[in-house]
Amino acid sequence: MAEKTQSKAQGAEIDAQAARDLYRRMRLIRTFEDTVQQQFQKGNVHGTTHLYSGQEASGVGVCSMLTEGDKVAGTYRGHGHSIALGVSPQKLMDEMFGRETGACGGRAGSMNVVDVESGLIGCFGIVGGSIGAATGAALSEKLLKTGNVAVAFFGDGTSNQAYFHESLNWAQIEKLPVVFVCENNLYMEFTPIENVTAGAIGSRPQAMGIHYQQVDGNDVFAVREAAAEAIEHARSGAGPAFLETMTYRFVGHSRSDPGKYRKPGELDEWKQRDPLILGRQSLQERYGIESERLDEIDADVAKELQEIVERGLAAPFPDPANGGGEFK
Amino acid sequence: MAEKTQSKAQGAEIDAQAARDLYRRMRLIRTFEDTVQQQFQKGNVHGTTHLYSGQEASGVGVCSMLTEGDKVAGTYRGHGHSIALGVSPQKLMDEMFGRETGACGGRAGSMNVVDVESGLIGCFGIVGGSIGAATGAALSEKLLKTGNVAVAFFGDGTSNQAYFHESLNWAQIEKLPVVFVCENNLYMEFTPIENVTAGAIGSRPQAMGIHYQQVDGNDVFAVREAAAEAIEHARSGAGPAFLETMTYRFVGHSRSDPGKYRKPGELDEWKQRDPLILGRQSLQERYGIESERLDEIDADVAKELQEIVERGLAAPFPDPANGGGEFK
Amino acid sequence: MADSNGTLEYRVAIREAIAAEMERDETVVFFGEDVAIAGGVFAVTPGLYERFGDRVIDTPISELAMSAGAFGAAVTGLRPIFEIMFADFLLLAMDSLVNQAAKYWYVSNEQASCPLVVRAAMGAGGNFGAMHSQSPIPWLQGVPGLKVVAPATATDARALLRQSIRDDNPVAFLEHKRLYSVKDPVSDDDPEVLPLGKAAVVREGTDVTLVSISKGVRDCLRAADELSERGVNAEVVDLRSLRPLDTETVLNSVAKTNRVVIVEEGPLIGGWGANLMGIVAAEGLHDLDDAWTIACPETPIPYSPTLEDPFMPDEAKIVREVASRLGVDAEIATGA
Amino acid sequence: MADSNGTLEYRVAIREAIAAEMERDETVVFFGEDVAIAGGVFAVTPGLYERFGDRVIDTPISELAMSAGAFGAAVTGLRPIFEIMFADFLLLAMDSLVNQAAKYWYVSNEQASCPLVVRAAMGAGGNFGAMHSQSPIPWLQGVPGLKVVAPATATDARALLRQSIRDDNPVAFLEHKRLYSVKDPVSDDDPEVLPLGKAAVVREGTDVTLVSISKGVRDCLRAADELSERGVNAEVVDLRSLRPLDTETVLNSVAKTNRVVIVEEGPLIGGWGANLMGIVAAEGLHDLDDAWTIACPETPIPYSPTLEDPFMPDEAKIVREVASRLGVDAEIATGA
Ligand SMILES: Cc1ncc(C[n+]2csc(CCOP(=O)(O)OP(=O)(O)O)c2C)c(N)n1
Ligand SMILES: Cc1ncc(C[n+]2csc(CCOP(=O)(O)OP(=O)(O)O)c2C)c(N)n1
Ligand SMILES: [Mg+2]
Ligand SMILES: [Mg+2]
Repeated sequence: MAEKTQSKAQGAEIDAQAARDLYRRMRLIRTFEDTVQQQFQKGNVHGTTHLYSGQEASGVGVCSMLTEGDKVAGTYRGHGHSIALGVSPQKLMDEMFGRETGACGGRAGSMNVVDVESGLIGCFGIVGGSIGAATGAALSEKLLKTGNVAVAFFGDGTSNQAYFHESLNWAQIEKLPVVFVCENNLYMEFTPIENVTAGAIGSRPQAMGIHYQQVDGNDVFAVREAAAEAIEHARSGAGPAFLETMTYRFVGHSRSDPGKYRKPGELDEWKQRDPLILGRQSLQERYGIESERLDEIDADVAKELQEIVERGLAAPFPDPANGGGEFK
Repeated sequence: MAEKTQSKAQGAEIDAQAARDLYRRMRLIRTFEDTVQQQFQKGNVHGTTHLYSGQEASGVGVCSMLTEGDKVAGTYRGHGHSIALGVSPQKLMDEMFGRETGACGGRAGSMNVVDVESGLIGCFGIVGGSIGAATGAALSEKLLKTGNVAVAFFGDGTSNQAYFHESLNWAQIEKLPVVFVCENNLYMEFTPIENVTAGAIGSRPQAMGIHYQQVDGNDVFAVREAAAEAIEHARSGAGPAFLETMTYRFVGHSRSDPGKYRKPGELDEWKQRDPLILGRQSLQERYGIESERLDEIDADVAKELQEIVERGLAAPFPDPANGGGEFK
Repeated sequence: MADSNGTLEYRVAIREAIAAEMERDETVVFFGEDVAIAGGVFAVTPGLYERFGDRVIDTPISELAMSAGAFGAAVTGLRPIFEIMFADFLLLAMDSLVNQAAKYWYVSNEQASCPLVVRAAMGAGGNFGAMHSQSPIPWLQGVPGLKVVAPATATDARALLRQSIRDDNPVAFLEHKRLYSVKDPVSDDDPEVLPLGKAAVVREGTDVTLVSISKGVRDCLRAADELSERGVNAEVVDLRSLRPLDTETVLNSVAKTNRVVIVEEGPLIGGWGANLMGIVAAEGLHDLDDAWTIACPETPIPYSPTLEDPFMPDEAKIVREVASRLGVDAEIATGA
Repeated sequence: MADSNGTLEYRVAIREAIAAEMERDETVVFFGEDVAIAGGVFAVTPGLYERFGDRVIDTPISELAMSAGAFGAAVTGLRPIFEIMFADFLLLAMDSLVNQAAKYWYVSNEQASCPLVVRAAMGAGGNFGAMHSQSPIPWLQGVPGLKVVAPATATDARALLRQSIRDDNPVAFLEHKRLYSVKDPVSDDDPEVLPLGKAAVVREGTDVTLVSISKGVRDCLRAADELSERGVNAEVVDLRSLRPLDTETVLNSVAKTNRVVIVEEGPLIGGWGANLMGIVAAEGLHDLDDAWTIACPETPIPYSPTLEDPFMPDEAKIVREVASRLGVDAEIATGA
């Protein structure tokens, strides 16, 4: 978690090395997700998966502003949240493979990963769960006076659900140090978000007087800056902050998704604003980092993933005789 | 339901006779509640009760603008909603007494009364239930093209609960003909509403683009006028309307309530704005109805309640051998 | 409709039942998340929206509002069917189902009924993990007023769903995810509806009674086939519903076989299997020579195939246990 | 603390347990609707807010957020206790309890525990009607990872609640409304804590075993007294918790008495009573001469006293049924 500790000291301003790390982490997520997809098709990943491809800047931007002891609650689309926070991609892949070496020993699978040591209190397969859990974690931070914050990631469609409303209200009443990050990728599964949502999502936290920002969720630097403000607000004791990151999912909602609901040309347009493309541009413009250096990162990450897969597929499956017996 | 049918034809403007009826109905509720309280103390009403005393103008004003076929969902504080809608006070009292002649044959009790013939789809003992149920009833009205509306009554404290958020959103998306009537009596049980509610309640429906009005909930004429607009909005197909009636509870939340939470002088101030006092003033000012005529109504209602109690206490208890066996 | 092989797919059976009842009764409506335009995440309901228009509705992610909406609609003239995508999410909808819908007919003193059906995909075996694999039966069975139906075959699914939609009070209709793609033979004699609360003896036998519901029935039938090769003649009872609960059919079978094994995909403690066993034991105590329940370990459902596979009360486990308790060679019996 | 008669009121026992654990462990917090300033609608928790300040919190009417908040707090260093005012409202909180809290320790591969206690007032007999009188046990018992505790006496309540708070995983702690005002004798030997999952033989006997939990235990004890006057010597087992479920104590008792009656305030179908009976029957089949369950009718709970009174499985019903099945004169036995 070196990066996180560092960034706290600096605010949103970072040096070239840290900027390169941001890019690397986004690439790591993308390549991880591509690999999960391939391995799913090969039968090494089971059940179902919900990939984060296209949304990397949101998770990476937000988590890069967190510090030691902060907590994160992710979703079923949680590989990105996990890697952004610093969960070992090896442990994560091993979990997808159902191995004993997985983050949860193969018990959790794609949707429910927990990694306490990174501050990942959980990924929540049931929509809205992350919001309620992070609110509770923030109650701990407040009462235990840790100075830490808790972050809830969730999607646009989740704003119509019970946890959202009840938890936002309670967090604001109790002035809890929680940051609600709504990753608005325009769709609730296959349904355009406007078809199922009355009014703008942002007007809901605002109706409760909650600090609200909307940001380009594909620009990792913009997300960082907005997150810095939101996190600072929450950490200061002023109550929760709500950050809406506008983004787009490049792949199917889950493994079986015809994608028919997308508006014509929409995917292509968003692909031009791929967080990785925008990231490369920013690194070149702001830090003069050449394209070749970034290609090296890409190649490096590709190699890392290859090794991860090799190690993962060689890892042992869990033995049902261990645990799984009487509940503690 | 004569009164209701009439009022539809006329809009909020009414003649002296109808105005007197409004007053009479408010008095009927107040005396009914006083009687329930006495009978509770005598051991003839069981379990618990939540009285509507002080809030009469809200229920009476709204229900007086409904028409044949409209539906109402009330709360555990539902005697007022029921009587306002036209449920027989005899059947209601018999229900409190647990008699076979009660609205639900003694099966429901104070909190859960259903009276299909009046359009009372139910009183909901669990907070928020009325909101969800009325939203569903409005789905029927819309799909069956009845031209009717459904009304949900609920309290201020209920605005922090799951049903509230999910149902408001869905109703607005589907443009359902439902009127949400939030009876804001300033307290959620013993807790001042501002202690548990972030922001103004009204900003929540407004955040969803729902038609919103706030009205003096102790002035039955003001409530009628506002309700006319809200109901018309819903009935027209323009989607739900939200009416916040500002009022105050004169008695304990439920049967055991120390009342310590009230601010000094608050109860007295509100008692000067008793809906019955305001009602008398309006009848005198608007229609020149003399105080003596209104005293006659009061006496008449008192007599009616006495007879209701006599008949109710003479009615048979239900026989457990009837029904209660295999579920249909 | 049968396909060219004369068989019917389970998911198609569900779709046909909904379509037939919507055709038959204009007050039947259907809603859920992504059920209309997208046709449902398990591809159960494509085509219904095109056919029935605004009677098929895509909802927000609002399980509680859906459930309460179905309740409110059901008591005011519609017959709603709604889908809770994974049965695990029923927990978000339970207040309305249990406190409103299930109680309405009784508490209103039978003034009005509440005809609604909640469909949900349940069950483990697909590596969906602990929150997308549960059987909700333990949460739902102890609720007077709420019928719980879970068909084992495509033809039963069609007939039971049609009857559930016609039923005047709430029904939880549970579809096991591992059954959506099974195909069962159809014939012209298949009944349009089947009564709720009537179990079926789906295989006659004399030595032991295997009782289950939903996917478990298919496991029992395969186990019975294997057991018959070892000389054990098992009778198999498909309960079809868990409320109403047809204990009579089970008792009649047990009176014949004197041995009963109840197979449940779920925990033993608080499960329907031991509950039924308790009812059977109390009524048929002196008919019983042997009786036990095969259920899951008392933990959440694990993800990894090496953990989830042995977690399930499958055919092999049934064969093994029955063979061993009946003194038949277990090794041979498991087909090893 | 004992009052001047040397007895302890049940509601005071609960209060003392919370206070003692809050004193002992700074991470224990307590929240719920009107539990702090007002001291709870059943007057269980007055004084705690004054004593522990911001560790005792009044919440909005947000059962789901409370439950999820307790979960999130429990996995990050607090030990929350929260109150769901009436157990009937637990249905609004169940997603978090079942899908988050109960599964956390197992699914996280035992990385972290989830030490929370949800307290709720349950039970009928007070004419509160169908939505304020239920026993939530049928909904909760079939959830691996969620302990279910329901004490019968004030001293048990105190010791079991203290242990529940210390337990490292979620506990549903159920308090019967009809017990809040009962008083039980205290002594200096009362244990500070009692283990969860350990039943108690609260009366020794030889002829029949009566098994119950919570208020039902007190009904059984009174019934046993009356039965003893008719020459029937009943043993009474208080289960104390339904998960973990101490079947061993029941089996040991049944091995002695050969007859078991399980008394449940709730429906038979899907209830814990027949479930336990099924487990006992499977394991102790050949010890049993007679076995049955006394439960409620399969309907919602009615309001009117003339309906609710006979709905309950009370002392008189237990005496009547045991007397009649054991061939003792029932009329005399009911005390008529
Ligand atoms: C309570 C609940 N209902 C339904 C689902 C099924 N489901 C999984 S993801 C999803 C859509 C969520 O949309 P959104 O919040 O926008 O997040 P996104 O998937 O777009 O990231 C749904 C309906 C669920 N997991 N939980
Ligand atoms: C879901 C639920 N939680 C808690 C309660 C207990 N309860 C009954 S009334 C009430 C307060 C409701 O306050 P408000 O909505 O303002 O209505 P009011 O009683 O003031 O009319 C509470 C908490 C309940 N009935 N249902
Ligand atoms: Mg989305
Ligand atoms: Mg209020």
